[in-house]
Amino acid sequence: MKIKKKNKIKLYYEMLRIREIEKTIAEKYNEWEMRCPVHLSIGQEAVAVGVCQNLKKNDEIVTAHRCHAHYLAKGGSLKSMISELYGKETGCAKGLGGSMHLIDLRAGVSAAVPIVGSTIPIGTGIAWANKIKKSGKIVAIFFGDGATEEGVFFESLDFAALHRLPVLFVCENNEYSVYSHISKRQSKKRNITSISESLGVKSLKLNGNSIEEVFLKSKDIINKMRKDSKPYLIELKTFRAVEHCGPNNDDNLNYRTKNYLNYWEQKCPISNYEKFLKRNKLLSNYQLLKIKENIKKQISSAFDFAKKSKFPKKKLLKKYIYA
Amino acid sequence: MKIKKKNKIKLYYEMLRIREIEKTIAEKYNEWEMRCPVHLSIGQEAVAVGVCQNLKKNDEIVTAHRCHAHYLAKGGSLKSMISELYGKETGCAKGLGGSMHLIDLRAGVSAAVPIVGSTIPIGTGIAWANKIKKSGKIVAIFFGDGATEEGVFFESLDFAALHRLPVLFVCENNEYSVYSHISKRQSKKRNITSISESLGVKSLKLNGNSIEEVFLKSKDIINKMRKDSKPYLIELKTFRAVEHCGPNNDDNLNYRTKNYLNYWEQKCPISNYEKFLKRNKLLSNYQLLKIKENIKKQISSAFDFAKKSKFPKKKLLKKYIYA
Amino acid sequence: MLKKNRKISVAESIREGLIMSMKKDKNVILIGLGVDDPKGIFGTTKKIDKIFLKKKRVFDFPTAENTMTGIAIGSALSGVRPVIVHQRVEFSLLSLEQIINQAAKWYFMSGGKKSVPLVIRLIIGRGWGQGPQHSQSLETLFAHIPGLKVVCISNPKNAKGILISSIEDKNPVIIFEHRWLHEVKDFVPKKYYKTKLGKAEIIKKGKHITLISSSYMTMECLRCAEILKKYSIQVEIVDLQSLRPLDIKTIMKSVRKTKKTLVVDNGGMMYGISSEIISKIHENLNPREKSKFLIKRIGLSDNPIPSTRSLAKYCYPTYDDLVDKVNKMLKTKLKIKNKLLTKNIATDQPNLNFTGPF
Amino acid sequence: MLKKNRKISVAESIREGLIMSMKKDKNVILIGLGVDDPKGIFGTTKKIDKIFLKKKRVFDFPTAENTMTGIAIGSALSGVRPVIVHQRVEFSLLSLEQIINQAAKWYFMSGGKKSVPLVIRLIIGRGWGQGPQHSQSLETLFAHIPGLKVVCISNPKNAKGILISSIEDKNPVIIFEHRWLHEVKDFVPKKYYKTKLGKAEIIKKGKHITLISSSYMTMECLRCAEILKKYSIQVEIVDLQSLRPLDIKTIMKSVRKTKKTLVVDNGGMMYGISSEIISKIHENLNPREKSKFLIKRIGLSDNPIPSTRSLAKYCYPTYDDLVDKVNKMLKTKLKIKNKLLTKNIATDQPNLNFTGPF
Ligand SMILES: Cc1ncc(C[n+]2csc(CCOP(=O)(O)OP(=O)(O)O)c2C)c(N)n1
Ligand SMILES: Cc1ncc(C[n+]2csc(CCOP(=O)(O)OP(=O)(O)O)c2C)c(N)n1
Ligand SMILES: [Mg+2]
Ligand SMILES: [Mg+2]
Repeated sequence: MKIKKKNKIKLYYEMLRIREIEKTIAEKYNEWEMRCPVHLSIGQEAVAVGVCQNLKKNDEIVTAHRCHAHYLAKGGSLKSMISELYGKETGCAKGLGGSMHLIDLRAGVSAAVPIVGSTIPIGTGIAWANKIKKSGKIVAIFFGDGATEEGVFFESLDFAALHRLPVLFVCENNEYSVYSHISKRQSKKRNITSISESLGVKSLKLNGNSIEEVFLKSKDIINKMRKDSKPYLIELKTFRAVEHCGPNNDDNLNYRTKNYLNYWEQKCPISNYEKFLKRNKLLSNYQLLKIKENIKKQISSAFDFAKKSKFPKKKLLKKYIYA
Repeated sequence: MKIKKKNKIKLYYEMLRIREIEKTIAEKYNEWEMRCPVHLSIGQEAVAVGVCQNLKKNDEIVTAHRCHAHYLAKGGSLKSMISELYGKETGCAKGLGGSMHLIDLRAGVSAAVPIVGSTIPIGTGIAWANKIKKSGKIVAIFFGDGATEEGVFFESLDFAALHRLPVLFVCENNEYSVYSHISKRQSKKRNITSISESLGVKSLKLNGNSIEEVFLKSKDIINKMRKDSKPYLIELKTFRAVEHCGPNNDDNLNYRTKNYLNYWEQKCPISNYEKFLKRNKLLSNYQLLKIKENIKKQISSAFDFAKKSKFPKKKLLKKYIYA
Repeated sequence: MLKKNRKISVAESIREGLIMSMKKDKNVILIGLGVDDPKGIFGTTKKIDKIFLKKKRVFDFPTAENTMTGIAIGSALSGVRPVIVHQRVEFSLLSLEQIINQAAKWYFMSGGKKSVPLVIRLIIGRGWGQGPQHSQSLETLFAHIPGLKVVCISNPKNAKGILISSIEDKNPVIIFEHRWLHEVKDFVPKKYYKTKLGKAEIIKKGKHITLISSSYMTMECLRCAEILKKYSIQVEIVDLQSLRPLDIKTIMKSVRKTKKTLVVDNGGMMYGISSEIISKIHENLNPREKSKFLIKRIGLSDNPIPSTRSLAKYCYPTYDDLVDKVNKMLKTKLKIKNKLLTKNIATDQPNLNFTGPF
Repeated sequence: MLKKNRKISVAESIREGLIMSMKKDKNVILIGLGVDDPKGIFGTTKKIDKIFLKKKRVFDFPTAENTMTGIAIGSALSGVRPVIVHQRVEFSLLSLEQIINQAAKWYFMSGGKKSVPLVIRLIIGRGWGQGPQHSQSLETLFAHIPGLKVVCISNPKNAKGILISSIEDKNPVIIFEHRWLHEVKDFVPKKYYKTKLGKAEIIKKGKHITLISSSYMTMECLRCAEILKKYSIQVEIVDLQSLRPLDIKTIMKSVRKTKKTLVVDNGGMMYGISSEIISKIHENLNPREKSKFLIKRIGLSDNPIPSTRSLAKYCYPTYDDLVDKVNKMLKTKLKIKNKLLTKNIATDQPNLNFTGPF
């Protein structure tokens, strides 16, 4: 399959937009106005964008603590997200949830929760409902390598295989769970795609830092899913560029070696794709400038909006306990 | 490897003993003096005996609700077990536990509990302690096909593989969880031994109704484990001959087809082995008579003991809440 | 109405409620280990799968309680109305993360965008030597959590009403169902009706003493009242029905009426149901009332439940114990032959027909 | 003794207790996600892995809380003394089946053959917008269960003592540790010492009113007492330390002494810690006392905790609220400038140095 020029630019734009938004969050975090934990996706944008570009608006995603990229890639409102980080009533969860509970139903962002693994069965349940109701929708569940250690991961794959649910399990393998390298947590003989297959769910390993590979391969799979309504799993190796939680770089802690960091820095999905596009004359400097300006404008207006928004009123505290 | 005549008789004897004990429990259950749920292993004796005959006295086993056969095969005291079923103070758990909580530390029967899957991590933990303490002991964990659906099953294999624990996972696949056939619960593409391998635990499928196959293959594996201290999993297809819980046959409920029942009745591990031994002149009618007499005597003395034993006194209720 | 009543058991009443709900709302589905098996969860779901054959609506499940709950939550978010049932409350402990962190808080943490209309039926086991892991009550583990509703069935009539109301509710509702109630029979209306969640019911009026209880213990209270009636002691019984929200108004009305209250806890008392009831009563009484009112409690003994019936019988208060306690509280010094009601049922059997195993 | 004291934080005190326990008993091991990482569980386990290099005794773990607990139980049955730590109490909900059905009942259901000497440290989160899933208290979920011991750290001194006692105990002990206490400093003896489990401590003597509390709320009580002292109101503070067993003797001594008691709940009040305390007090007072004694409670508001600090601040009672409540209970009508103590710490920060994220 070939990707049209327009779409290539779109892939690049989406990644860049997410990157710039998260960089701005990191910058402004030290103003101490976004007072909630943030788990940035910097370095992992290709997964979110590559998969979500193949989803329709009414397809759904669920994600976890590291959810900004997925939310944005699926089309979640930027203003509502930034407001949520600021704890304002205009936030996507009215400030009640914070950065780890992003939601935008109109965009198909159905859930994010910070209990590792817990959205995997929930997403599977949404897919089950879609099957029962014959809605034709696809659900993509984003989770990390750490989440594959939770019992619910296996149990959910089991159920999805048994009921042939239209759900795409997307394992973003950045090799770390907080400071713990995967080798401290999983046997060297363990293999996520084999696990998936042994449970009856077809699966594929992908380069999570190659936007075109992610986009094309997941297009393939999602197209199949729309026909055969079966579950799939993709595992994407990638790299978290900043600290686990918070706005900073924590390379000084030395839990990841210099070599490791160097290796991955050269694999940045965005700068590599930018080079590629330029090399192939698909993106001019002028275009790039325009894109960046556009993004900048969106960002500053979202932050302005969030800052200007009001904090929720006291009565909100008791409003949403029972429906 | 060849099995000595003496050992063949022993394998037969152990299976027959368990069968006769359980048949007596079934018979006497309707006297309403064993007032606790019983999950009989009739039909599945070859697994318990074949594996446990390769374990040393100080090796350990843990098991679940269907635990009589494992307890007996590992050398648990018959009198203490029957007394436990009668709720007497001479029971292996002083009557506090009942049939689903058999324990005999001197025989290496470390635990049985009726929450499906829950002894899998506990047994893995015992194996971990053995590794930490360099005790050289092996732990065998017995569980059913239903238990492989619990998250703790996967999580425990994961941990055993990561830490290379000397633990043998023994999956007794009788194709049923209560009345539910495995096809209602697991995808047809699901494969327990592949799951195990994908997590980093070597594994093997065995005929759970062939006592010699179980004995020889598990001997192999256990010998290896004593050297390399690594985890293994064996999956053994077998057949539960009576109802899930209780003393009766429940074939009238028709959840298992006539064909299915006929097929498996011909595979009875005990009568087949008896025929085999006789055919090969390894067991005479006279010997058989002696064996049966011996077993009968053990059983009647155990039931007498249990019946004569006293119920625990009221103060026992508060004695073992805190150590 | 009378014509449309007939005596059916709690199990039959639940089953009827389920069938009516499923007929009324095609989004209602039934999930749980064994829901479609020959025993049908003590009869409560028996053959319901056969009634709804066209579109599958009754789902047996792998032994994976935590994921079962997560999947039910997910499906509830997408318009399905799942009813989960666990044959023992103990199995649900595997799913408390999903219940407490997710279901209970979803409406709140989504800023009111989505609630989780989910019903979880938890069966409390008892008797026949089931032992420590199949006979806990554990209501307060759930009742402590804002965002959940927690209700208890105590008779055939409220069984159906509570179930129907729970299924119609937009929030996660935990229903406690005691194994020893399943075979209890009484009049139940044939129609589709609701029992308002969050309301206690005064199921017996009396003026001498108030018994406050829930679930199976309400049965024991009724038996106690029946005995005492013959001695002209009129017992009032408040059946809580709902533990969260708690209907403190109805409780206080009865407490103030009789001035003597015995709270009968269906589980262990320490950090139990009775703790909250007594605290709430205490908070609502004025100082003068406090000195005059007598408020006591009784409940399960504070230990794991043993298998042997010789000890299990000491763990559960019976109507005999209630009679004694009331006798003491009223200082009536009656010599009562409690045996009046016992038809020689063993202490580990819910009824005469029952001969184990579960 | 004084020489051997120095001011250290709760986190340092816990760390010291862990190291001493591990040196004393080579069977003690430390398990949990991140126990050996650069942050070392808020400093409480920092570099302990480096101290015990020869034989590995500090174990990071896969994200598999239920199995982690089962494995710890199994190892405890075989002579290992595991200490588990969860960075948030919420993660432990995945393991309640193992804790409640298995660990709590093992000694009982094995007929006294084996107990489970296991320590589980549960950290209660708060502040910095962590939101509904990282800021619950949930003590009563554990305190309701016979077979468990449930204790709460409230200061640097009892941090070490409680930890050491818990590790020496032969039973499963749940330790609640509040995130906002970790940086609190005070004098802590250098030696190896125990704080008896099951005992409350009167950490401040006073004659006008008793505050009963636990965990972080005891800090707020101390602040409240400090303010009221300037107005000649002498507050007595009972720090529970243990929720199960509950030291009702110490509680009643103080209640009877001051005749006015405010129970300060560290969590939600409904079916909460305060419910049991008030019920127990009620059961122990005679009718005459009941009319004269004033017993009230205060605690967290009954809702999930929101992320936004603009609302989270309404959920937690502060010393300001305690002062107001005491003022009302004593009818003192003092005009108090509560601001005395606040150094302008934001409501979502445990201390001035803290600038998130966790
Ligand atoms: C059940 C549970 N256990 C532990 C944690 C603490 N925790 C938060 S994020 C995280 C790392 C998860 O790693 P992974 O799934 O690989 O996601 P990543 O952070 O790498 O994106 C952990 C362990 C949690 N939130 N929930
Ligand atoms: C966690 C849990 N869920 C459900 C049950 C109810 N239950 C008791 S035995 C059983 C069947 C388990 O099947 P399997 O593991 O194959 O063992 P088998 O009975 O076939 O020996 C079930 C579901 C339970 N005891 N524990
Ligand atoms: Mg990761
Ligand atoms: Mg089976």
